[in-house]
Amino acid sequence: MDKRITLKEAVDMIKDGSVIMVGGFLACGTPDKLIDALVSKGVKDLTLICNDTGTPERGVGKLVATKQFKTIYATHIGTNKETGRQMMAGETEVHLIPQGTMAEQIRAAGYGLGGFLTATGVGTEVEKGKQVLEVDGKTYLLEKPLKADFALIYADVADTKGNLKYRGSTRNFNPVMAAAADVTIVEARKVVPVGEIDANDVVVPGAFVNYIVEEK
Amino acid sequence: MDKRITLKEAVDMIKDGSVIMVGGFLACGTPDKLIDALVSKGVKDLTLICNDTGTPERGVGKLVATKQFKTIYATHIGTNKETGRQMMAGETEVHLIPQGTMAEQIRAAGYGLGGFLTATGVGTEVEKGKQVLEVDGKTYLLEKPLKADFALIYADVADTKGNLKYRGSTRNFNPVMAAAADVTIVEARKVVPVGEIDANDVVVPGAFVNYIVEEK
Amino acid sequence: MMDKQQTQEFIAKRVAQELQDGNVVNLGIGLPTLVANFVPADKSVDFQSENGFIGLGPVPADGNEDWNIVNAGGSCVTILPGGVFFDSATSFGIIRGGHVDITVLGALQVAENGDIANYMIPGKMVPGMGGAMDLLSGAKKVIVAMEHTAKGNPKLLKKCNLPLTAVKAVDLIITEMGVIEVTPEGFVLVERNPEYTVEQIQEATEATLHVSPKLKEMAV
Amino acid sequence: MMDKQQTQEFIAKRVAQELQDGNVVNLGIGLPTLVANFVPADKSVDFQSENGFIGLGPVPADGNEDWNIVNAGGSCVTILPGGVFFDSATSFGIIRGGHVDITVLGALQVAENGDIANYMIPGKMVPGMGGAMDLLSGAKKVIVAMEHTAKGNPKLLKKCNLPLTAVKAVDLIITEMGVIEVTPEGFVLVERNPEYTVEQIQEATEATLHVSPKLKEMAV
Repeated sequence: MDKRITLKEAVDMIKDGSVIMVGGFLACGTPDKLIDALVSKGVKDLTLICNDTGTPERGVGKLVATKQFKTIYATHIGTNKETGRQMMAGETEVHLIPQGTMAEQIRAAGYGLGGFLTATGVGTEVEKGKQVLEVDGKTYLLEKPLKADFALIYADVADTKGNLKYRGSTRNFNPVMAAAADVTIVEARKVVPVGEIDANDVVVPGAFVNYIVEEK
Repeated sequence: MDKRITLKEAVDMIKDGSVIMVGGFLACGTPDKLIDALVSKGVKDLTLICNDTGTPERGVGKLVATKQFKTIYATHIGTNKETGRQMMAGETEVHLIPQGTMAEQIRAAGYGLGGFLTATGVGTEVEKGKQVLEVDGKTYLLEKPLKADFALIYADVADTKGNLKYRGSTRNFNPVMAAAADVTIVEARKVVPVGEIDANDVVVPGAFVNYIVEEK
Repeated sequence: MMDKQQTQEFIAKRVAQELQDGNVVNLGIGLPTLVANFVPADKSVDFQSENGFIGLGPVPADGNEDWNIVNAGGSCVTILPGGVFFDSATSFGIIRGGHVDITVLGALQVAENGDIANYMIPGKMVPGMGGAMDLLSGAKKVIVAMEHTAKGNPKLLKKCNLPLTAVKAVDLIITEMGVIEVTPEGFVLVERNPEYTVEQIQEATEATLHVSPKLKEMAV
Repeated sequence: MMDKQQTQEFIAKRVAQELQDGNVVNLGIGLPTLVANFVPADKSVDFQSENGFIGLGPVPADGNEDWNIVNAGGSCVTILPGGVFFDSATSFGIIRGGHVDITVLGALQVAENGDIANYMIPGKMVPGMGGAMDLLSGAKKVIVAMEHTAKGNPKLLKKCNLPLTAVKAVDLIITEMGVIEVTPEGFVLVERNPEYTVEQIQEATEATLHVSPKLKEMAV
């Protein structure tokens, strides 16, 4: 089963109002071609789930610049002043989440858990509106899964079944996002035939991946 | 920092009453030399956390045969009739846990989570004594972390810092257990110098590993 | 009349028809394992082994065993090109997260609301549930593949009386007598083995069998 | 009097003395990053970068940048032999699970019970907490490395008045004036920069400074 599609086929699926999660950490490991195509398409009112909003010129920051997000879930927006401006001006709804909590929320969605207990954020603003549980004498917040319609992720190498490998720190949120969306689209630097990636070295199983767009 | 120790140094740490988690699935990916050394040492009243109890001749089953366990947490004991006999006779306390729940409980302990919500076991005997939570209209069990004094795990290749790689289905519970014990001891088929394992291909970071015993 | 082996193969062949191109499938031990032998040639199906891989291949030839590659029953198997090994937390993330399209399991009892009992008989030695509870709660579609009765005693019941493995989990039941969908209205017979009348199948079933207006004959 | 850069290096050098052989250490952005330059030669310390690796190495020479290897600030770095890359869930598992021995961060305010505020000033643009909350709640030992005051205004307080990043999280505070342990009794001054008297340090501190009977002079 060859999961390759064109860049156009990929972005055609994403509509106004879609919830997208995008891999990458300060634009390292972001699927740049998919972002550029979304900018060109001009799709709007998107909800973004991403570690950060890149910079105004890099990564998902380009979609911030064009005001294509209605809502943003991120851990840190300090590298993109435009996100902060939109937030302060009430143009975009921004939810800030501790980084480890966000990673785990995305994993919970992909791995079929109803939530998890973490001590991160206890006694802080993060606690607001959340269920606080005491278990064996320790206080935790109940954090819920975070899922999306589309996961737009990056990989260094993919085989045509969608088994993925990474290089360097491009990995970050990509592997957890792979499992957490209804439709997962991978932008791969390189696509190889099935069997070329050693089964012992695969980082993301193809079972999580729906489509592959090859960078060219 | 070279984490290699001798087999004797490894088992010397484990005392009567210790809680040990042991990697392996039906004795595939079990640290056999460590098990054999524990049999020889005759340490007793151990608590075991393991997917299964192997067979009477293989894996942790050898320690069942010598009655070294007081308590066993497992997902399946059907391949070792002696475990069942000890359970029915009240000689050993056996707790049966769904396999996915056990894997996640061990991960939660290693990854600093206070617990997680799963639908697995809702409405069954597994629910007994557990907190049942409804989140966004769905019913879940709150499952708590499962940790140990010692994790005795297997790896195919280790570097001297404890970075680990696996081959085939020997991986199973080993990676999650690596993080979930006060002291983690790896039995590695082969130990290589630092730098020989590609940083992109490490399965278990050496940060989880305290000691390495090389199979010879 | 089919003998035991023929019956099991008949059921396994019919289950195989449910597999779709691109599906990730987990097969239980016993009868369900046979399903792998009957995958239609035009379909690419990936089998998952819950002890840690996708891409389960055939049993190796004598002398070619690699004891680092075993299935969830502990037997030597192989992995196909495009397969992937992972740890148990990932394996059950795949299962619990709905990334397994179909799981095929046997059962001791199935109730008309989809409850299933398949791991424990009180008073007998309890082997443990292994991965069955996670598979039942996580897989997108649950198919029970089993003989219709236990020596003539119904296994399709109004209510299970053995300890449950999962609540309202079963979607489809395939036996040597027919194919039964589990719906909000209860059991619906959608296919009938022509060797049996609807009345005979109902007689072998404790709960009411609603007969689908589109009832077909089983063909394997 | 030290200038700003000398002050920061003085603090970083003193923090480096806290690192033990074999430690896994996470350094925050800014002053804490400098600590990596002063690791004692006889100690092997592994630095973690929360965006996904252990084994953080020096900044590459001009022209040798690999943009697939960046630190949590987005700058090009290198990875040392024996390093390992992982995803964000694993990275924060390492952090939350207590596998990071020491985290070094800056702060806006620290209270005598260990509360810390370091990510948000109401009314100003909020950059977000990034990984700080997880590091504070997960690392085995939390060291705050910062200048003792903000332009003369105390940062070591009875109680924080900015929104907290974590509750009762700080173990040790290292400033250009001294080294302060956070204990159940409050702040305990354990080392003093000989350039300052105890009275001067107390004056720059809102909360009461208990002076350790074993008070030493800071030596870097």
